[in-house]
Amino acid sequence: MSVSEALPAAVGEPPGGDLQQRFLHEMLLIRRFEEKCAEMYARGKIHGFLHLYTGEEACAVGAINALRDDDRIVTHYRDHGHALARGVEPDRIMAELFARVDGTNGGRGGSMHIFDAARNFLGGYAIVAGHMPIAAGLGLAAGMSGEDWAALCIFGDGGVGEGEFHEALNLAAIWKLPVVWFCENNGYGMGVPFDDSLANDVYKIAAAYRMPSVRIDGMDVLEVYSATQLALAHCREGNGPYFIEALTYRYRGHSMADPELYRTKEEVERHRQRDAIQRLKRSMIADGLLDETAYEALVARVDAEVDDAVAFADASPEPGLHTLYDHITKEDGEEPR
Amino acid sequence: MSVSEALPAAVGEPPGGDLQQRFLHEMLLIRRFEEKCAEMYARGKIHGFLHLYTGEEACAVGAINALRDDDRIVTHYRDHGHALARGVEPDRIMAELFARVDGTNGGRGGSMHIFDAARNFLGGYAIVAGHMPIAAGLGLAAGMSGEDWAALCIFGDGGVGEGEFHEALNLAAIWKLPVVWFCENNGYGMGVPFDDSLANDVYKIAAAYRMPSVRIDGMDVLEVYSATQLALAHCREGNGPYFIEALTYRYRGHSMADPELYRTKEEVERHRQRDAIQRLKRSMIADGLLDETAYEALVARVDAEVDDAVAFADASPEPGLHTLYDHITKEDGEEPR
Amino acid sequence: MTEMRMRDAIREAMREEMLRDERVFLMGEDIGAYGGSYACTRGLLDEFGPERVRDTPISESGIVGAGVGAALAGFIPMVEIMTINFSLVALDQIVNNASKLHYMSGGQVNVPLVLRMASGGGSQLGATHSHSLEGMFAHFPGLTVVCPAFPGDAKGLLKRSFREPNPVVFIEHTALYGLRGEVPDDPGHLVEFGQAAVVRSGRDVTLVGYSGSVHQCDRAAEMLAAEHGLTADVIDLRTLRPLDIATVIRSVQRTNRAVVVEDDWKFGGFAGEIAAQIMEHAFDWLDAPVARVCGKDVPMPYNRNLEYAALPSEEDVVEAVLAML
Amino acid sequence: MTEMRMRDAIREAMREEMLRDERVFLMGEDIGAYGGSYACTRGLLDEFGPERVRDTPISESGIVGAGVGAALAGFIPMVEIMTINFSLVALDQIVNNASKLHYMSGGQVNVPLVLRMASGGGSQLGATHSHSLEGMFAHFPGLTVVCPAFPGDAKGLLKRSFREPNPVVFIEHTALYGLRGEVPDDPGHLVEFGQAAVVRSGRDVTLVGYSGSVHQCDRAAEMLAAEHGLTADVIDLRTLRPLDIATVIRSVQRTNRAVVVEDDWKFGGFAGEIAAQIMEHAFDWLDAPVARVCGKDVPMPYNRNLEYAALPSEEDVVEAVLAML
Ligand SMILES: Cc1ncc(C[n+]2csc(CCOP(=O)(O)OP(=O)(O)O)c2C)c(N)n1
Ligand SMILES: Cc1ncc(C[n+]2csc(CCOP(=O)(O)OP(=O)(O)O)c2C)c(N)n1
Ligand SMILES: [Mg+2]
Ligand SMILES: [Mg+2]
Repeated sequence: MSVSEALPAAVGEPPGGDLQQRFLHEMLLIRRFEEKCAEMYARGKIHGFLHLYTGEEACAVGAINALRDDDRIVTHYRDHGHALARGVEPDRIMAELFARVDGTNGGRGGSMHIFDAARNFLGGYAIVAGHMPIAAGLGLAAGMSGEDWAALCIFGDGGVGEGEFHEALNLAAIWKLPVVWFCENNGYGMGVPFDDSLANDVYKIAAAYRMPSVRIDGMDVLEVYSATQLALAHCREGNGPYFIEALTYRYRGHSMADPELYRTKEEVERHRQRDAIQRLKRSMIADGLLDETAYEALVARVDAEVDDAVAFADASPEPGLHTLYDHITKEDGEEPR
Repeated sequence: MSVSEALPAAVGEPPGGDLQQRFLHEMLLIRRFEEKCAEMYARGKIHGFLHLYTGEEACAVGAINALRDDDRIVTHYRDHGHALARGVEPDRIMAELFARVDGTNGGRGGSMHIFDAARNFLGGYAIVAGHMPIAAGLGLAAGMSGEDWAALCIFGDGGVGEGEFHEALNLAAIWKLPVVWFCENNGYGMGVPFDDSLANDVYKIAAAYRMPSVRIDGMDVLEVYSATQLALAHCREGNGPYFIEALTYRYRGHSMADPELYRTKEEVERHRQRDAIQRLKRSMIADGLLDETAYEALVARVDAEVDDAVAFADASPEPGLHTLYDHITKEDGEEPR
Repeated sequence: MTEMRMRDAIREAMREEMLRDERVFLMGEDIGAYGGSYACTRGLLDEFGPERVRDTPISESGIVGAGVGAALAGFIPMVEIMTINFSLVALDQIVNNASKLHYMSGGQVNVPLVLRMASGGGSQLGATHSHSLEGMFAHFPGLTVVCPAFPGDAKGLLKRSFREPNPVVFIEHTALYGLRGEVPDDPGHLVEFGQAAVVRSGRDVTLVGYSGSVHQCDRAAEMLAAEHGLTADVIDLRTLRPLDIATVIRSVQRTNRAVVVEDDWKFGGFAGEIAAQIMEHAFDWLDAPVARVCGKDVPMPYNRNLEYAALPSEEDVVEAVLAML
Repeated sequence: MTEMRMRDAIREAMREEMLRDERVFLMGEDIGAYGGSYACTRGLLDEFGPERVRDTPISESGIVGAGVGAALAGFIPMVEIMTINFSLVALDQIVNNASKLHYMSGGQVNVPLVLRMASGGGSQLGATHSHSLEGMFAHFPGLTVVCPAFPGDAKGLLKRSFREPNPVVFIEHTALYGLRGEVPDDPGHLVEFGQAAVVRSGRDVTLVGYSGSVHQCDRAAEMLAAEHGLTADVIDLRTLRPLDIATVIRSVQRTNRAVVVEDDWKFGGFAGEIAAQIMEHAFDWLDAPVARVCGKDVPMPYNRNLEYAALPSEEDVVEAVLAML
């Protein structure tokens, strides 16, 4: 089975100007949304664990834009970017982070568990690799339903250490399930460098299950998009799963609690030089698809969207105590005797 | 990392005549011991789950004879053969199967959990692949103790489907632990053919963890012995783990309860033609190391050993009820208040 | 009514549900060609084919999670975990995914997943293969936990489980697979959750059990009647979550005494929950503390005598009753 | 005596044990360079090096099993499971290997393994990251389960855990890591298992807790005294297995009333065990049924108000006490 580091971009169809505008918009939205989240966390508006996605925007935007509406997505707890790229309203995501009734999950889920079933965004999961078997099950359902939708499973490099990675990839491979395994390799599982925790390159381990497995530049949204298109085509044709390892980097700490003792400011700076947004901006300007004023206008528009989201969230009420037992097994539950 | 189907025999030292005599003796002992177990089970002397090893004798005898006394062994529930090859007295194994005080585990463990700590035989385990992380920990201890003993971990092809397989192999690989992973691929996990449950050949999946990984003929005791010697040398030199997939076959059902609906008598017959004992017998006769009379004498001697084991087991008393709470956290425990 | 064995009633329930609703499918280790390690699925592969009766690798966490995923996509999977002992490697999927997704998502998604598993000791399978963990599962909100004691209930409860929009853990006692009993033929026959059954009525004591222990209670009741002239209410809980404590309380308010019986270890076990609730709801009616007759506090020994001593027996139940008079 | 925070007392205990016995080593996710996700191991990597303070991949089942293996070979490993929520993926290793090998082997092998994990809700971490499963672990024979409430006990109990020949599950409440308290300097100071502590003495009611709930009991006792003129015994169990029920019983025989408090879900939880044992051993002394003030029967919600409502509070304890007078 093919294990390659070659850019598969050639094969997928290259994204045109409108699509690039859209990528730029979404990446910026994620960037500013996440920075606003950090601010809201500091202001005590957001609580619990908060894992920000800045630096990794190209992965979510490139991969998720390649999907059809009927494709299913499951991802990990670093999920705001994925939800935004899927088109979930910033308002409802921010409201969820504020734990309000208008949040995607009515304030019950929080940052790590954004769900939007109507968009087949089937959740952020916080047990590392715990959602990978679920993705296999979604692929199984696709096959049994006779439809040609696929499941996109996004997870981190740290998740590769878990047994669920192995079980899920093996199931997908032996049953030829339409699952795109998308590993966001940002170099660390919390503070542990991924090469201290894995015996081999992620995409090479995946290739052992006899599925096509590629390593791509996760800081290049166009490459991510094309690679995912290619993977989806493979799945829809009934050829089974496809594995993508996207090399990326997170600019902020693992979560808001991370003292970042394990890496240097210089290292972070080095990676910021590869910034996916600046990269796309440059190439769009070079291709005459963008100019500085248009870019500034876009930034302003995105900031407005984010401010609106905060305002929306702030205006939304908290769930009432009488709803405590709702949605456990009954929709309006009451305290068991 | 080398993935090969080449016989590594060349590299290990070829077993001489005495050793071959010993292999023949031990394989015969296992064969007759197991057949006696089936008889004793039918007679109601042995209860619970009983998984017999007939057909696979060359794996236990070849691999375990390559070990030093200070090497540690963990294996699965199909463990009588491994214990016998390690030199655990047939008497004490049979007594354990009879659930008597003179059994290896004092009648508490049973067929699936033979332990003989004095021989570094650290147990049979009945949760599929559940002992694989233990083997990694033994390897870790070897390294930390600065000694050059290694751990031999024996498991079945079905175990490769479990997440523990992945986690344990990965730990062994990244920490360069002296563990010989020995997969007894007898073609089935209960009734499921291994190629229906695995995405790739076992030894190829193992090679993805960047450890040497070979597939050998598990019906050839000399090849198993040499391959294991080679693997141990690799471990003792500090090169980390080594993986061996031995192709073998079990003659009887998975356990005494198996209706064997999933395979034909013909298939079993075909494999009996590859019988490891007959094979060694033929080659020893060809090499002038054995003749029919000597062989018959050996069989008689083995049968006597097995009959003695039954007599010993029968004569041993059952554990007293007052010992029910022993060995939980205290050696002579009593019922908690 | 047809008399059949527990395992056949279970198979019938799955068959009928598969015939009724094409979204229902089965997966598990050796449920196909092998026929299921306790023969509960024998014949179903031939009838429904390998897509709907799917043999899986030995990957409990993987297949339970796959069941959750298929359920999220609108199917109604039954995942068989060969025995409850192996549910421990899949517990995270059951607890952190199956039981919580409906709540966590704010009610957006359902997980109509049925998990069947065989439970219980008494067959000399040793320490790792003799667990009774019904109570452990009952502890987790979001799960429904079913533990039938009779073939008829097994069929009605299992069919009901396939209609539940969220996960059901359906636990079968290995010692009961061969038990014969009357089973309703009507494919519409369902047994509702949270309804205990009074399998025998008496005046002097209330014996509470589920799954295998119901039969110990019943035999104990016979011994009490025959040898001591005492009559007992015997209550079969049928489901642990939801728990029908009301039926237990009504009985205790008449008998003023209760013994709770389960195979599982007493310490930290589910019998403690039942005892505590009886105290909470019927304190003034109790003439004696609620007694618990449970498994002894040891990993299950292989030796038959030790194992027998480690498990609750009808004699133990009788003794407990006599001790409280 | 030195005043220090819980997390520092825990670190000191590990440091002293590593200095005392070279067989002791630590492994876990991010316990090295990161310093531990709750900073309990900060600095130890520098002091002892990467062999004895080993960062691991995210493989809980693998590292717990590896701890069992190293223990079988004569080492005394401490495996940190970052939080109790992740113990579910390793539960099979804890239950089917660590807790049983000594017994299964007929006493041939020991498993001197210390498993540390952080537990508890109250930080808005949501449904999968807010478990309190102390009681689940206490259910399994072969394990020792430790749940300290104060820094001094944490140090003495953790040091004692490293001397235990078989596995200890040492559970720390995340809300207590910052708690300051007096800690004995003597490196020989150990706290024995199975000895509850009476942290406050009174006459009217016995409040029983462990870990975080001890502090709710204590605050409730203050409110009872200040606002209702009632005095309470407050008992800190310190270890759930072995359980020092005798101390609880002695207290209840004086106060005739008891409230058991724990964060975990009430239904099928450990409070039921304590309540049942109080009934069994002190039935004739009880003026009212033992009350349980526990977590509500819901997956933990993210919203702060809902989470607060889902967890037991000192107000709930006071209410329960007043309700039984
Ligand atoms: C089973 C489990 N173990 C440990 C954790 C704690 N934890 C949360 S995120 C994380 C690191 C995951 O790293 P990676 O998969 O690379 O994702 P990233 O955070 O880098 O995006 C860990 C160890 C967890 N949530 N689940
Ligand atoms: C975790 C777990 N799942 C399922 C089982 C039931 N089981 C016992 S043996 C076995 C088959 C194992 O096959 P393999 O590993 O190939 O070993 P073999 O029996 O062929 O020697 C199964 C499924 C178990 N013991 N543990
Ligand atoms: Mg990462
Ligand atoms: Mg096999």
